[in-house]
Amino acid sequence: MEYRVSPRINDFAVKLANVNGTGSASANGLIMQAIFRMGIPVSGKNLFPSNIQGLPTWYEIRVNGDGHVSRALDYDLMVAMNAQTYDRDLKEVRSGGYVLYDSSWPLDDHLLREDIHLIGVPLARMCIESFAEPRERTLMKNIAYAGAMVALLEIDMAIVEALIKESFSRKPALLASNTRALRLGYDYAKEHFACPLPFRLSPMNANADKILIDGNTAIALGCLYAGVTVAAWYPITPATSVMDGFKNLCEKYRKDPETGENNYIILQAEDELAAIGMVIGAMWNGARAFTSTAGPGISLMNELLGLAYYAEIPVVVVDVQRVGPSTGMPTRTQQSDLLECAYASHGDTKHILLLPGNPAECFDFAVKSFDLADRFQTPVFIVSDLDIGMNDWVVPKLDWDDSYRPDRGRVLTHDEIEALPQFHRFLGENGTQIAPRTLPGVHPKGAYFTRGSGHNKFGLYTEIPDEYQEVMDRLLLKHRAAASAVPPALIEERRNAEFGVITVGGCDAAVREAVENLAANGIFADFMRIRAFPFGREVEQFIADHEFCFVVEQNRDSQLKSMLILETAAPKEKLQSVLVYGGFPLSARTVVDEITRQLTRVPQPVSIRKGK
Amino acid sequence: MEYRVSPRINDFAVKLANVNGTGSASANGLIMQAIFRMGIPVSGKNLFPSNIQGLPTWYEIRVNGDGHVSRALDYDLMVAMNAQTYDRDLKEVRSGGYVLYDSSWPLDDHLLREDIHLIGVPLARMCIESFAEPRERTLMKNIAYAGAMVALLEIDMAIVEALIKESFSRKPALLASNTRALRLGYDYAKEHFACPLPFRLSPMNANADKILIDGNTAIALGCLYAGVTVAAWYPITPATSVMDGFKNLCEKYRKDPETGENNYIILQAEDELAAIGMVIGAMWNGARAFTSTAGPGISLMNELLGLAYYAEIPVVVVDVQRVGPSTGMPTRTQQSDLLECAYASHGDTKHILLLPGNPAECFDFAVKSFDLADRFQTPVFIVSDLDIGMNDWVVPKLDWDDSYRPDRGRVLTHDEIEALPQFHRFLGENGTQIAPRTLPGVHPKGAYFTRGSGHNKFGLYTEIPDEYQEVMDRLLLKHRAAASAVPPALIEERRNAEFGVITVGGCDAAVREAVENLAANGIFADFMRIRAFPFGREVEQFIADHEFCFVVEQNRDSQLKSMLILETAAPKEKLQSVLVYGGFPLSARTVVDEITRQLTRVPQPVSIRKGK
Amino acid sequence: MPSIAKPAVLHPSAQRNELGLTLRDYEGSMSTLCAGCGHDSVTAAIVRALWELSVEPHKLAKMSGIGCSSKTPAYFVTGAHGFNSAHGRMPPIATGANAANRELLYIGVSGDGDSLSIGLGHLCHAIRRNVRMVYIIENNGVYGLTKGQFSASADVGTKSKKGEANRMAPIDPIQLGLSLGATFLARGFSGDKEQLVPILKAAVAHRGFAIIDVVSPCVTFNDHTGSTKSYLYTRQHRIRATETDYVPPATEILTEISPRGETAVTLHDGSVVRFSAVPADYNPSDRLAVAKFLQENAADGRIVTGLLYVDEATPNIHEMNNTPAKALTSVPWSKLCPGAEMLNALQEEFR
Amino acid sequence: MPSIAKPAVLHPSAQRNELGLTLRDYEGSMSTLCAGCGHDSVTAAIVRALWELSVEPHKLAKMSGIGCSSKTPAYFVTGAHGFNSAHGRMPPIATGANAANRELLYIGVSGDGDSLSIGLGHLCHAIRRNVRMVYIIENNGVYGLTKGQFSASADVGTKSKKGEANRMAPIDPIQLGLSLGATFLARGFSGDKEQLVPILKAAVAHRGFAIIDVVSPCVTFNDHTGSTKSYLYTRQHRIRATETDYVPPATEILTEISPRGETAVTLHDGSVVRFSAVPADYNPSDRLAVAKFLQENAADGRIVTGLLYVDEATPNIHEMNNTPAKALTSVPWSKLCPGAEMLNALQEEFR
Ligand SMILES: Cc1ncc(C[n+]2csc(CCOP(=O)(O)OP(=O)(O)O)c2C)c(N)n1
Ligand SMILES: Cc1ncc(C[n+]2csc(CCOP(=O)(O)OP(=O)(O)O)c2C)c(N)n1
Ligand code: SF4
Ligand code: SF4
Ligand SMILES: [Mg+2]
Ligand SMILES: [Mg+2]
Repeated sequence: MEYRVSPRINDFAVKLANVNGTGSASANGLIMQAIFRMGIPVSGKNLFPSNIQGLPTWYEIRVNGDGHVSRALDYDLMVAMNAQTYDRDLKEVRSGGYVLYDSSWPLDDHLLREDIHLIGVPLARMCIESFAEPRERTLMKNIAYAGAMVALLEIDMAIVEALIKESFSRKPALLASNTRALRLGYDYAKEHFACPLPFRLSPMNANADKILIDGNTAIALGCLYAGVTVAAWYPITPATSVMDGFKNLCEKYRKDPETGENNYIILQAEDELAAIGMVIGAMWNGARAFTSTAGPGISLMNELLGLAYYAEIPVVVVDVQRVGPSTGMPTRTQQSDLLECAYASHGDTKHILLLPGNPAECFDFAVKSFDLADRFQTPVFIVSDLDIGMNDWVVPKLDWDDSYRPDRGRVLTHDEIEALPQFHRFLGENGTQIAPRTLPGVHPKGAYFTRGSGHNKFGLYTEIPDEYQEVMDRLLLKHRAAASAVPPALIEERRNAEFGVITVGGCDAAVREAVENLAANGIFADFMRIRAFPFGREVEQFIADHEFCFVVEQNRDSQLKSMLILETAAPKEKLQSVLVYGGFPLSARTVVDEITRQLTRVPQPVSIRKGK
Repeated sequence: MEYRVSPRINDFAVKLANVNGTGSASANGLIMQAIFRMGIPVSGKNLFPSNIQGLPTWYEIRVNGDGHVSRALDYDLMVAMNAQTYDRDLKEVRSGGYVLYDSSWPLDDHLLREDIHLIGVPLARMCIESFAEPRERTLMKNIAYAGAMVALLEIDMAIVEALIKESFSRKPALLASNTRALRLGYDYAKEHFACPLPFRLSPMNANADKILIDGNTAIALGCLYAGVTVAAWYPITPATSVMDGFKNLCEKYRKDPETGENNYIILQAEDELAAIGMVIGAMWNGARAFTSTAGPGISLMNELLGLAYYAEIPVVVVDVQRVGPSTGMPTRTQQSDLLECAYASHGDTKHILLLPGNPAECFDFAVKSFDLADRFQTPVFIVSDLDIGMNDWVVPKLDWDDSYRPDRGRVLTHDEIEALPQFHRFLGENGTQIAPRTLPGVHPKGAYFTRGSGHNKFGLYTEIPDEYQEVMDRLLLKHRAAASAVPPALIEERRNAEFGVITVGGCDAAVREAVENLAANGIFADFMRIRAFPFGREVEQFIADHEFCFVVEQNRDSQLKSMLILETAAPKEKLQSVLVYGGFPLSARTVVDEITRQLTRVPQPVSIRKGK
Repeated sequence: MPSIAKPAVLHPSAQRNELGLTLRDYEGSMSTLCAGCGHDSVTAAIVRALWELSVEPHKLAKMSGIGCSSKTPAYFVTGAHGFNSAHGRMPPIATGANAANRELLYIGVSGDGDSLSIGLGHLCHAIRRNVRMVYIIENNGVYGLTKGQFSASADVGTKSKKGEANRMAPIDPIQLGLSLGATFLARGFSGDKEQLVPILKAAVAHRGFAIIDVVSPCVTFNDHTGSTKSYLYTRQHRIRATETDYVPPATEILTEISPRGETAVTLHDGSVVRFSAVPADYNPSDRLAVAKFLQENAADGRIVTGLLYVDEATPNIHEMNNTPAKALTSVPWSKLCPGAEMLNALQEEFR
Repeated sequence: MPSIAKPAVLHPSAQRNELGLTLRDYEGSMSTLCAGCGHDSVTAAIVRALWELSVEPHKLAKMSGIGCSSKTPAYFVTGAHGFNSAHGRMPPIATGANAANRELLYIGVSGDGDSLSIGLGHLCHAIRRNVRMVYIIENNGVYGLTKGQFSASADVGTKSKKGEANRMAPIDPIQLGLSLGATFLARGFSGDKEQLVPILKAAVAHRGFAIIDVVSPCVTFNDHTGSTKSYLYTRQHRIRATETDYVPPATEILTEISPRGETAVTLHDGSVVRFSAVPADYNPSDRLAVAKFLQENAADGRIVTGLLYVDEATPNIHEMNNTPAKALTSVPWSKLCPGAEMLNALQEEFR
């Protein structure tokens, strides 16, 4: 089944099959960025192995003038640079599509398909002839195929050359060889093939106020702008680039221009238990601090997350979700830590989750997370995923309001403490569930004893049932109160909608596209993307307003649906799962197929699984 | 409101208020055990602080000829041995009740209540006169008040003396002083007060085939009988006595009579992460192994539990629940780790839980847990609680069938492997979801690579979506298949029942009593105690058969109810929570009150909380 | 961690320190530990040292994990902030706290279970980071709060109350610290406050991570014959290897240093630690020699106490990270947030 | 951990060992590590040592954590059982495995991140338990798999690829092991298989926990100028402090021991480790002397390699726990379950 009618301009998908560690990433990024600069909606998805060098890796580019750029499932052009995977790769080319391969060596006969076109470019041979160093020869092959693509797809050569210049402005030798390699490929293609191909690019103006950014960098930027001074982490894919990004930003923007001192500290902890401990210590002391991790790290942080919850210490944890359980597939995407994060730790706990759907929200929610953590004195999770975190997305340029000041919540000042007859740590204030806190060192009367053991509202140790319950009950009300402070669900309604489609996180683009495609086929649905937990009234209302809703998410166990069932008044019969959890970014077609399939049966709460 | 009409014989409650670390525990246990030996239904609840010496501690004894021995909320007799808590303690005496206190010092006037009777026994003075050593003087006060109780309640003196003799058979000096102290109290009471009190004991024959045992010891015994050879743990209240018990048993029953060698190994790990790791290693190798812990330990084990789930390694974890979150109240009871255990670890995971309701089931379920873990090659939790684990319960004598042999599940023998063309680790067999495994060292062809990273059904590393999903889907089906292998819910139906009452774990006795009391008041309900997860068909059927059900549990967040909502087809509107989570063992009266209160309103899913 | 109000009777010696505070002002709520527990004596030494140093109570952060020992921060300086955290996790929490606000004084109190088992990895890494804090291990060879299991500091052959002998090699925090590059290492005995107080004072003045391992007998579970962590055994086997004297910065010039050829180490704030009665050519700055001294004594069954090793040269966590001298929590907003214009500019990179 | 089928070309030297197996039979699937990675050389040394020792492949359990190094068990002895577990948790998993079945040979392969950061506490406690196993740390000073962060073994001053200098003191597993009572300590260099193979063989024969710290350069992230864990730096700064020769039990009597006044240590199974070319009066059984030797060399910037310390006297985990000589998994049911009658009898206690 085909859901889009392909005009040949600005509507196609390319897949590049490479070997990792051979430098293909920069060539692929170059193409993607050039298309972006041409003003055309584009996406790039990196499907890489959990390995440093030598294994298959893919990069997928989808171009679509209407802005539909969720992952494609078959390709107009396959740049097949990995002989090891020719087999798989060639199968994914759509009928009538093209394969660009290195013709330095002949293709195996068994790979040939009647219905696809071969474009052989002798990349290795050309590079051996043009470059001396072995490493250079390998690297330049990538730029050479990029050059061929420039010709074949009518990528703006001036833009590509400008990008190369920017990259190597301070390395003239590299600039020269890159330019040469680019031309090699370009010229060869021009000379030997009819350029452009029947599908091609044409400049647009869709990206004027857009940027190309990955979610992890955006989170780092948000943390910088939110005023983070302490960060603690333990390296883990796919969260590592959050902290790498934060460090780069700090080096640029947080070195005191007068003294040269660092107005920040980044602690590479010995493990995730330590990382969350450091954040707890820092935020207890009044700093803004965060840690970034992935599923295994969240598992390890469980105990201390309960401490922070119960002792009411603000904490920000970034979880860039990968495929679990256990080590799972560290370089693949899922939303499968939702339950783990929402209810982390033993005993009764509930945490605030922010669920960005793209890098722009990553920035906003990162800033927001600190305000919420400080206001509600509790752990706040930014639950992102690998697709958002590590792939470049085209998003609106980020905005900043200079009047922003951190919401530190109820932190008593020196004078406020001075004015108190006595300070009691856990007394809800003015009918709210929030108990003002003090920071160490501010005022002698502000001193109190923080503990994870049973305490009463005065902050004193207790083992008395009523006193214990009183504090626990306030914590529950406090959590509920956060529902109106977190980012509301994003809802898009359309005329004649018959049902709702609910989703989360990195599924956003694909589900949105799917809903439009369904509409094009005469099936009308409203769209809601959950952006936080606890759920606001609008979530409940949306479900109430629809006869039934699909919940599309990337995990096996319907984790978002489970939370909706438990934490709203919605009858569970109204929610139907669409589950796709193989680890690749979601594609609209999968969603359309599944929803269509389920619609052809009587709606009932059945979970449907799909392998791609 | 009063739910029981008190006959004066074998129906009363006593509370003993002591200072911990002063040796009161053995005196209190002595009384409890003597009543048990008199053939009378009895319960003893120890309410102790998280402290070694010097803080208030209480022991509650309830006697009831009809076998209703859940915790009482007020007392016929208060043995008030702690001046520090006189205030609280005297308030808990029921009108017309009695207080036994140490009259060596006068009582403060403000403590006096018109409606209660004082029994002053000069315990300290008598002990100072009779004993020389300071430590002995302290200890013997306890035995002296026990002596007074013997007189006041008509405890069988011969039984008490026999018990003391058993305890001190090898310490004649202690035997003498204990006997002396006992007599001191007894004689004083006989001489100065009208003995017995208007409520008293009278021998019965209810305990002929019963024993008095705590759940932790029973679990230890189950582990011994199930053939455990490796145990790993990290000390934590209230789970420590599981391993203490196991060690004692091993020293007696597992030292090889011929060689003197230990046919077991108990590893005190450096932390809970290590403890679960050791169990994983041992069970991977084919031993039966377990660890015992409490909430904080479960939190720390999260990551490795996911590994065991995904790599399909049998594991048995005993969680004796205490009050969370965080350190919480380590010496108080709750059922608040249900969600944490059921879904432990990041990613999609579901674990098997066994939920004993008394020490007899602790024994049975401990044995069963290994069969299930081995059969389903997955973690199995025995989720007990402090009330079951650390208090002595009267239960039917434990039974053992000598024809029992461990169900090791599909472990291939040397010859079976030999007969295979090739071994593949994760291929479900004969239409079941269980994949036969091999043990290291058995046969060269049985070797395979265990990993927590993505793997396909052949056991090979994979990052391919379909291959990954295939294994994950089988794991889900495997989990579902366990539903018919776990202990079914315990259901008790009665004529004219209008609704159901569902509960779990240590709530058993109180909820059962509550249901009977309700019936006595003309409110008829059926009873179901959930004994395992995944839930069997009977659970679903029970809910389906009732217009609505109360779910009684000791936690704030309706954890059992949440699981019932998520994991059965039951509409959530049918389930109403009764939540009691202050940390003391549940009492029937609280349950009756709450259910009655909720019944007077239109049934709707509202969570009601109660402080005691 | 239960805390019971103390009767408001005035302390006999109402002597006042520089801040005008009495010893009583440095006490905490009444201890709920067992009568005679070594930990209470350590508490008393801490009270005395802080009083003598005139530490401002609310500028003190008392950190701990979980255990009897970890309860003790409740028993000193009520006017200080306390954080009784989770079992074994105090080092990272203190590290984070210190990173955020270096202007407070951090005193951590832990146990041998807390620090040498569940928290061992964290302790080692806090040593490497040279977090500026006093880190006290109240070492009793057992897990007190969970009723007497052997801890990782139990000696080979030491007997439990039930008579069982430990067979695994003990972890000696001092030897461990030496192997990891720790910068301040001392061992005390809860029964010797006189020795402990100056060590505590020097530790407070130290620029980095100061470990004080205090043998602190558990009267309830590990004070019997056969135990190598009992009062009696410790008294019989310990040697006061070094005697130290802490000379505060102000008095520095007035005090005659090394009148009898003593060793002295000047701390970064100008205060001086004077070593007296040390073994011949004992050099508290010579890592190798100290290790040798310790191991030889350990081999002979002697428990070496005293301030054993000081290294004032290694940079601490803040020096390694080039942070300002003031707390990071005091950096003004204007220096933290680059602002809208900069955001605009830096996004050029993302085009 | 991706594994790729190897082309079925016969190994050139098809020499057979006692079991009739060729070197090729001890290989694993093709490595997916970076070309030139030190870890692959360690793999080759393991293959050779196990082949020479004629270890039965399926009696071998290969244990690891997570990291590039931890992937390597896939690359040797396909016929052995492997367990690639979780980051840092291999020591307890191996301990449990060993507790259950002492009859297998356990070889653990870990990285410096895996063992010295997240798994440090476990490593230290596995040392104390003296779990009988070979524990290899493929030490490259960085986290390879997560792309080049400093690990806890990074030396002070060593530079990252970006030029950043590490400032925290390194953890040297050997010095750490010495301070904890480890019973077998060696350091190798991935570039020197000749030295490594006999060390591996001795480690296999050792009765307890045998640590082999192997400097194993990461060509992708830590092989540049400025790194102290590069091939070049290691070649320039290492000294082969001891040369060892492993003499299997059967040949013992035939071999002339210490012809040139060499030191020799007899292992519990009767095999002998002969030390040659050692420094004057180097005694591999003298913990103190070894520590001193190491620290002096470290201070001078020398990387000491060789089998450095052996203690065959300390009991291992099974000896400490008085278990039978055979695997606990082989104890018959009749000895495990006390039976109905006994259950009946023992319940008298519960009345
Ligand atoms: C995660 C976790 N595991 C176990 C415990 C139980 N626990 C409390 S204190 C303690 C040991 C305390 O020993 P130590 O640190 O030596 O202190 P001591 O009581 O001897 O002073 C343990 C195991 C806990 N609180 N948390
Ligand atoms: C709990 C957890 N945290 C983090 C990671 C990510 N991670 C994988 S390997 C690794 C470090 C590996 O370093 P090392 O042990 O030195 O091995 P190398 O790759 O250098 O050989 C880390 C941090 C993980 N897998 N699990
Ligand atoms: S149990 Fe031991 S460590 Fe704990 S308070 Fe008592 S004496 Fe002190
Ligand atoms: S990244 Fe480093 S450690 Fe990992 S395989 Fe490559 S060279 Fe080896
Ligand atoms: Mg201790
Ligand atoms: Mg490494």
